Amino acid sequence: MRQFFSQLISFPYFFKLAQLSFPYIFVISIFVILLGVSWGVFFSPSDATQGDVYRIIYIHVPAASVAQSIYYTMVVASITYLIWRIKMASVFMISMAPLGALFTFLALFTGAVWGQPTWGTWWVWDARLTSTLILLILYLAIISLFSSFDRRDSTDQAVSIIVLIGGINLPIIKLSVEWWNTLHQSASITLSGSSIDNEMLIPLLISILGFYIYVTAIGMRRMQIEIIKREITHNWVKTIFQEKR
Amino acid sequence: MRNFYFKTFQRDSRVYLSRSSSFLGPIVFFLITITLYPIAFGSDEEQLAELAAGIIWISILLANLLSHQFIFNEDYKDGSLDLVLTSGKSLFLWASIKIFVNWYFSSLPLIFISIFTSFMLYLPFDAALILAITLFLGTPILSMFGALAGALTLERGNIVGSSIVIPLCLPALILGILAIQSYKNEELFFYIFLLAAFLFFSIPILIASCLGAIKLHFE
Amino acid sequence: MIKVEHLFYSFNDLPLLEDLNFEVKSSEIIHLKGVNGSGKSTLLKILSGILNNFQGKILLSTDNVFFLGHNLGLKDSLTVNDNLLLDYRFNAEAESLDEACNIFDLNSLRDSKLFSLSQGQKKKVSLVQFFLSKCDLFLLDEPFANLDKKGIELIENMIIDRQNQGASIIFTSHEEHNISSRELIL
Amino acid sequence: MRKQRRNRIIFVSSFIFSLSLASVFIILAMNENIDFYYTPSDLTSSKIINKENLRIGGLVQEDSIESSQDSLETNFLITDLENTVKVNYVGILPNLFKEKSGVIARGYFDYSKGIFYAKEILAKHDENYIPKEVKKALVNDS
Repeated sequence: MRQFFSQLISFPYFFKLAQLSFPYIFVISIFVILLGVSWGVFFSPSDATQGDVYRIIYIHVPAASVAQSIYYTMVVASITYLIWRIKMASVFMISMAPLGALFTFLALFTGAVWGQPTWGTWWVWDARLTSTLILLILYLAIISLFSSFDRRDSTDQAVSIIVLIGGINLPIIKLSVEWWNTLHQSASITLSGSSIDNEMLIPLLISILGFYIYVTAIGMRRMQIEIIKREITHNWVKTIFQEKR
Repeated sequence: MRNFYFKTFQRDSRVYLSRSSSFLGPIVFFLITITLYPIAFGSDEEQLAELAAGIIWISILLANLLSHQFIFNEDYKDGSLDLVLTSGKSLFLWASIKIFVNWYFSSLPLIFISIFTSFMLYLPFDAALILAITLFLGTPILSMFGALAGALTLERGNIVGSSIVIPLCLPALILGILAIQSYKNEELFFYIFLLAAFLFFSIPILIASCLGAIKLHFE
Repeated sequence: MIKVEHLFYSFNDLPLLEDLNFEVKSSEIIHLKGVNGSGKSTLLKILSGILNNFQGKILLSTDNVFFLGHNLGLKDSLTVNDNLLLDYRFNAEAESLDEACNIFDLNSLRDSKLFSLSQGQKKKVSLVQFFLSKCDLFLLDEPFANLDKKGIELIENMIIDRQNQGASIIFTSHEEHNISSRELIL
Repeated sequence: MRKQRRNRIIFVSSFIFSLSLASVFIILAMNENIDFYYTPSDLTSSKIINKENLRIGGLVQEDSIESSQDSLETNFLITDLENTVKVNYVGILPNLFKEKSGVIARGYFDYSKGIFYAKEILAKHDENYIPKEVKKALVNDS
């Protein structure tokens, strides 16, 4: 196990592993997403109060879930980087932040599309939407930090500091935003059980799973690109490209 | 008492007082933004009273972040930071003193001025007192976030820095405004205690990360 | 005083200092030489504790270090007097301050703000700081730059004074100086 | 070395000091024990709640919504199935505002008239997702 981790954080090993596994993971993710979404959209029953509009849940909820999870994994990576100076952790943060921003935007966009028929407006300043918007701003701020330094190490460290502070602060922001606006549906999926009917829940869980696999695949690709950018002068990168030719 | 920390305090105070721009800049900025709101929204008494807490807090937030962006910048450029690093003194204490001096000269005047402007925005007297209390607790948080933004972008000193930290200041803003809005209610102390908790929670974490951010530039 | 073993330092993955080994004893004056970009300033910053991201071992027998860098660490918006009085490295009494300013011809400028001074005059202010500090190790980056012949002689004498008090001095300079006990070439 | 140790002591002790102060304030806040909204029963009970921005929550009672023809004024009853309070509101109602659905009103309560004057009405969104047929069955059962 230990050996596996030490290999995983070495750039050439990770690069090769990602190169080998990417096509499989990518294809599986597309398959699972298609399964979950099409099941949800075409075969599951329509909701009693919201009708068919609720079906956007099969994209909205997975996107929102992925967007938040990416941030929390980035927080773990930032701690890893700040304590052990593992470069792979910073590669991870820098590759994942744009993905996180993308999925946060997707969650907001689908939320707006969903809100139009249910609330009668594209945007409501309620707790969940507001904190998602703040998450998006935070992602964009982190991305804007990428180019503010002359040194790679400084960028990595600045990013991990701000990711960590944001990670500590995010629950507090969420809590205060909720005090600010105590109203909205509470989270539908909880550990103790769900208020969603099984027929709707299963396709939802499948598409959530699909989104996670998809992010893993794309994240690996992005990390590969970032690794090449950093290690372009190293011999192992050169040999890989020579083999390709 | 002529040691390192005391001298840092004196030096920074004198630097601050020697330049009217750093002293008056935030005040002018604050007064102008406060004036813009009634011009934009109209001078309806009831409406302004409803918005007053938010207007003052937002203006202070922006004025504060802008004025604290350059706390460490000058020291970095003129080499004073090098000397501090060679001194072997506690950087934590040094940064705390610097932030305190900046807070004292740029935020404290704003708190007093905001009490007067709150009457211009028809905020009731009781609410104005609560406003002052929340600002006392809240502005140090904003100062520290501003300092962090400045420390992260020492070389450049651009707008990126302060835009990073604005979303992180949100709890202070929300708790402050909620406290003012419930100035007649029993929730008041709930919000004020939480704001105080957020302040003391932020102090060590933010100053430590300021130092981390400064050290990025010395590697 | 100083012992450096296998010192490596790189900037943006480019090696700047590679496997540096040397030793400085007390009462030694070291003239650090090297072409531009060879890492002289960087070495002084590492020794003074400003830069920490190096590999290797540095043993210092004192933490009472005086550092003079390219950026002098003076506040432009304060007067010469304030800059000297609020320097944490020494507590200047009126007499010694007067004496030091006399030596460097700064007495007439003591109440003027630093930004009205020329480069050479600013340098002199930081050399007054050097004169008044009592440290065991002096790291001086280009102490002779921006100074006239008389000033250079003055500094050379001050360095020798410090040596006689048992302190070690490392300085960089592009010119030849016959005060140094040893030259170190990067 | 000694200096470094002293600096670390300063750092750690101020960390602990600040964080413990923060937790003291959190405990104080938690002891405040506040209600985010009151029920109609709270209002009709003998204890007088004199608050500027009072929130009351409950269900909109059936057949109680009276909308005025020529203005945006609406009167309705909020119930917690035990007591009811009359609410007066001038403004546009949210889309999800329906009979028998959850609602929160912000405003003040006039004890002499027994009317709650709302400044803001928030409709509560249903957080259960159930298929139409199942819901029908549930309704029929009850």
